[in-house]
Amino acid sequence: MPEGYTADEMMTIAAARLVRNGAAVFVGIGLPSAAANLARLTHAPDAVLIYESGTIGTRASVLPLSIGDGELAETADAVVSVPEMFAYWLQGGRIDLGFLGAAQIDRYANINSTVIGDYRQPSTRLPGAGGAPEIAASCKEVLITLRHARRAFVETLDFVTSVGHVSGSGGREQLRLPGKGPTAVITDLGILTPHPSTCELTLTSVHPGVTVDAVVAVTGWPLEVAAEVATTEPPSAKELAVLRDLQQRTLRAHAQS
Amino acid sequence: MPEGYTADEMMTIAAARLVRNGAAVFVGIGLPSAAANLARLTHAPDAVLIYESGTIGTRASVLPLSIGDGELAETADAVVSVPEMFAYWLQGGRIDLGFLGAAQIDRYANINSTVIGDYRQPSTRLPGAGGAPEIAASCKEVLITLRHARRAFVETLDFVTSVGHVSGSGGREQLRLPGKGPTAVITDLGILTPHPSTCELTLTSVHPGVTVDAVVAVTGWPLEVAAEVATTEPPSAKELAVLRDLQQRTLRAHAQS
Amino acid sequence: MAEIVPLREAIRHAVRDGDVVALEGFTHLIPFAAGHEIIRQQRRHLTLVRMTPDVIYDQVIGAGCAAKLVFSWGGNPGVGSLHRFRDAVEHGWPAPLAVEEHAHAAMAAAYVAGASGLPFGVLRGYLGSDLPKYNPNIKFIECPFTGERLAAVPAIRPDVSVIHAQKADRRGNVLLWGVTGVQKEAILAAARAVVTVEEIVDTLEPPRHAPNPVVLPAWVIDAVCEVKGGAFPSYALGYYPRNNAFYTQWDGISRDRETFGAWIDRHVRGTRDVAEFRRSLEAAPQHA
Amino acid sequence: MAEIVPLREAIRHAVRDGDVVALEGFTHLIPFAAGHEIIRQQRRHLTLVRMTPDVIYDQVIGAGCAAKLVFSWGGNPGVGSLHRFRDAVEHGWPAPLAVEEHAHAAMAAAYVAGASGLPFGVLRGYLGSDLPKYNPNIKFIECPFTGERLAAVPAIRPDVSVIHAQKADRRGNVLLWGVTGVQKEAILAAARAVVTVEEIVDTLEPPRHAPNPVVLPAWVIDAVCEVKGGAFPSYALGYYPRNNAFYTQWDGISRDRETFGAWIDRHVRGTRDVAEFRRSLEAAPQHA
Repeated sequence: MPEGYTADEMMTIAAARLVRNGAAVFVGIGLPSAAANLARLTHAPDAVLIYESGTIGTRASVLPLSIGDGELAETADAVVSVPEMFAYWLQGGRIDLGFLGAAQIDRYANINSTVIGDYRQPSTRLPGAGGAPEIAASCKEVLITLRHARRAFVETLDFVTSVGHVSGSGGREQLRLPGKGPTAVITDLGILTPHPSTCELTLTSVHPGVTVDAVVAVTGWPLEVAAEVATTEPPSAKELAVLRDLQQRTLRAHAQS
Repeated sequence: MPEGYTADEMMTIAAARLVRNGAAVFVGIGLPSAAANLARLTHAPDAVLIYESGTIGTRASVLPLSIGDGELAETADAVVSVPEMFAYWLQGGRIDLGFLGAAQIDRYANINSTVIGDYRQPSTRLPGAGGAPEIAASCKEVLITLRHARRAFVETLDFVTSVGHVSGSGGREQLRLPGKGPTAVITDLGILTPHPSTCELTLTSVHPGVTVDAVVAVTGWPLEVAAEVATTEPPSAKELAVLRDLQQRTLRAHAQS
Repeated sequence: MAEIVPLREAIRHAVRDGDVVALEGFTHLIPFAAGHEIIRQQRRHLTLVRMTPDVIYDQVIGAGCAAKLVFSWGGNPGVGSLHRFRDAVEHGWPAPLAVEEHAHAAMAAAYVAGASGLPFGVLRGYLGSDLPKYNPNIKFIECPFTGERLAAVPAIRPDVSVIHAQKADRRGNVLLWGVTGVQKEAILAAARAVVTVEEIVDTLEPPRHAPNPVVLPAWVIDAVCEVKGGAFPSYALGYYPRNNAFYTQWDGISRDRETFGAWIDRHVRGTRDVAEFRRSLEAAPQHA
Repeated sequence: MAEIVPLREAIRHAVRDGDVVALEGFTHLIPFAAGHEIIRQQRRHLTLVRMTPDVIYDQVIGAGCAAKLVFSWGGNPGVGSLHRFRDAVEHGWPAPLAVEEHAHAAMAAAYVAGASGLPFGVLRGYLGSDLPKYNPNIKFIECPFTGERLAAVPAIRPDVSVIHAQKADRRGNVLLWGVTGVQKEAILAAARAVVTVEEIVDTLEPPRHAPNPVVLPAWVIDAVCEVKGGAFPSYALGYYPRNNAFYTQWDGISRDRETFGAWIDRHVRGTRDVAEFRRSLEAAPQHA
């Protein structure tokens, strides 16, 4: 990893770049929130940030610690009830881009955020689905962010919480899922995108200083690698400055409470 | 008709008396609104007046001309959307008493407010169902008010808009309708109530100065008459004063706009 | 994303012959000015959708713009019948009007389904009513858990919905309050959305005691038009009261085909916008 | 009709052993004080319902009050796992916890169905997910118009729902604003409803820039309790911010059964109300 920025910063910045200006973005807590706000503060000033707590068009000055922080409501264009958020806004097909995280992901970008081990006798009970199955189904496009590790990038999910491309090409159409599903998986090592014909996740970009072999080594299935793997553009000075400024403001604000 | 008040005043006052204090009342425009407000201003100060426009707990100083007059919203405890009104408040089973009017009624208090004549080639196209079918179904109790006339009290409805007691005892249970249906029909001549065992409308009270024969004569089916027909208590001085005051305030207010 | 444009332009772009059009408003904020613009632009074969078609739909139907009406209560609120609607249904004048008739609860559920991206709405309704006999868009389904019989209606998804609201900001975010009816659902259910507003302001802010403020973000709206008085003769809470006299006078104007025709030619087709329409009415005795 | 009573009395009357209980709140206005009172009164065999069971449910589960959890996301928001919840699911401590697991969209639809008097809610959801394999309360139905396959879930109808709000008036009408989650639906879906509020005032009035004010009329509520700080350590918009430090500290407190037990004995069972709970925490280093 080159000096000057962390792998998490690269991951956040790579995700932020995929947020188009003007897009309505369904944002989760943590990295998605950092990426979406970074996008809003750089190239996508008109991105509409939406949190499942019901806040639409938020412009929080710091990153929220919970999905329903007070500043999200106070800086929103509109605040609606949670049932309305899921019915009229998400299911209604108004969201351009959704972010998802996961404990496990498979080669078709299906994800598990429910349990590790058997559902009825889990070795680890995870928080569960939350909004994920319907974010995965209804957003026009989905980005998945998680750190690369063999225990996360698995041959077979312990539990399918939300579907990506199901079992490959045509899988979403067969289930009549409205959105086009995950278009990229952004990790701390690189970017995987579904192959245009098979929908299998394919390594298309590695972050600066990361080798293809290093990515393959921490992927739990024989990873498809694009014929030409790009190197992710390193963070610009501006991206880094805005992101760090945002995160420092956040730390200061939350230290006070 | 004794001097000192009109048949419409008697009808309104007789309906108002059936509004219990504290009841949540689904009010329509016209006589129901006058009756419910009269009740609120006399014996039922804690009646909660609800209009299908979404206004809950209104305390309008004058009678509304439309179901969504501004004063209804401005004096309400809460204003909700129309879908919420029908889903959470009416269908949710929270309404104690609903008022309905009709163009036609039959002996089981089923009503028609849709067409006179054939549905597809009507001689008179009426406004239609509005909230009536679900008011009739979901309110714990329903009062029907209409003027007595042979063309209104008919052997067979031209169209069943909303059901009262369907085809007699057990009819509502068979349809699994939640509320107990119409408990009284208040006309300008008297009061009809469903027979406890057959559910057939039975003349149980005539207004002062009205004979049983006069009511039977303007009813389009052989009207059941109770063994003992009461005479409706005439309007009290207070009832009349409050009603007239309300109606004069209303006239003055609406003349200005 | 909302563009702020003149009403004439908004209607020209958004409303096409043969469209399914919902001009919503539940006695409050009825988009009269937009309805008049549809008449002026002579749209044809429209399917009009509205829970409470009232005087503006009576005018649009009488002016020959409509082929079908989807509705649940069609009257002149506080007055009585809609004579142009009745003439179309009873005598096919100026053209036959197909009718798809519901109850309010079903229309509300159908709009909610439309806004929610669901193909149908469910309600505890219509049991015992004759309406399902005449409307094939009322079906019954069973609850998969309890076996209860419930009514189902298809989602309403207008090609274009038009509403009137109190305010918009310069980005095109819209604010309405008071009786807000089914307007949010109508906008979210539609493929295209037009909103007329009393005024465009720098910052959206409901008044201190506004019951029930509703904000529609700019990005769910196609066109916002500043139309002062755009709900007249209905009312805009905080701006002007309902003109009850007009509703009463409409009964007389609309009873007769010729009186109606003269009225619509003079005051609607003969004017270019709300301001001219208002002046034209004021110049006429009894608004007729 | 709402009675204004002390919290202890409200919980004593409203919450019974074996009840289905929903303490709702979506990160904002979480009814912590009411949850603590349930622990103090040692309710048993509760079925807890909540979209986002968080720290308060972790405490109620760890205290042995719950037999079942109906939920869609169970975590310590912004921190990580709920260790008492995990211990109950993974190791059956202090008692086995049955789980009925949904996604948010389905829980929201189920609450809406409960508030609407419908036996089930419909959503475009769960397609491809394993959740329906393990939850028999997820079924699929066909749209009677289009044949599309949609998910159905039974209505949520708690025996008692408890929420926290900003204000009530002396008649018991309740006002909340900001992130209002699924609270209105939880109250309207329940057989009994308890609301704790920051303050009881003469006249309900949202602050000038309150987003999204929601009023619940007194006659849909059974008990209103004035509990200043009743949402601590979550937040009450306009009153106090979220105590983020507590959420972080909870991770440490709750990882270990004994640490947890000592904490709950000292700070919850050993105190009588919110004021004592707050003093007890402040007297303890690191809130532990």
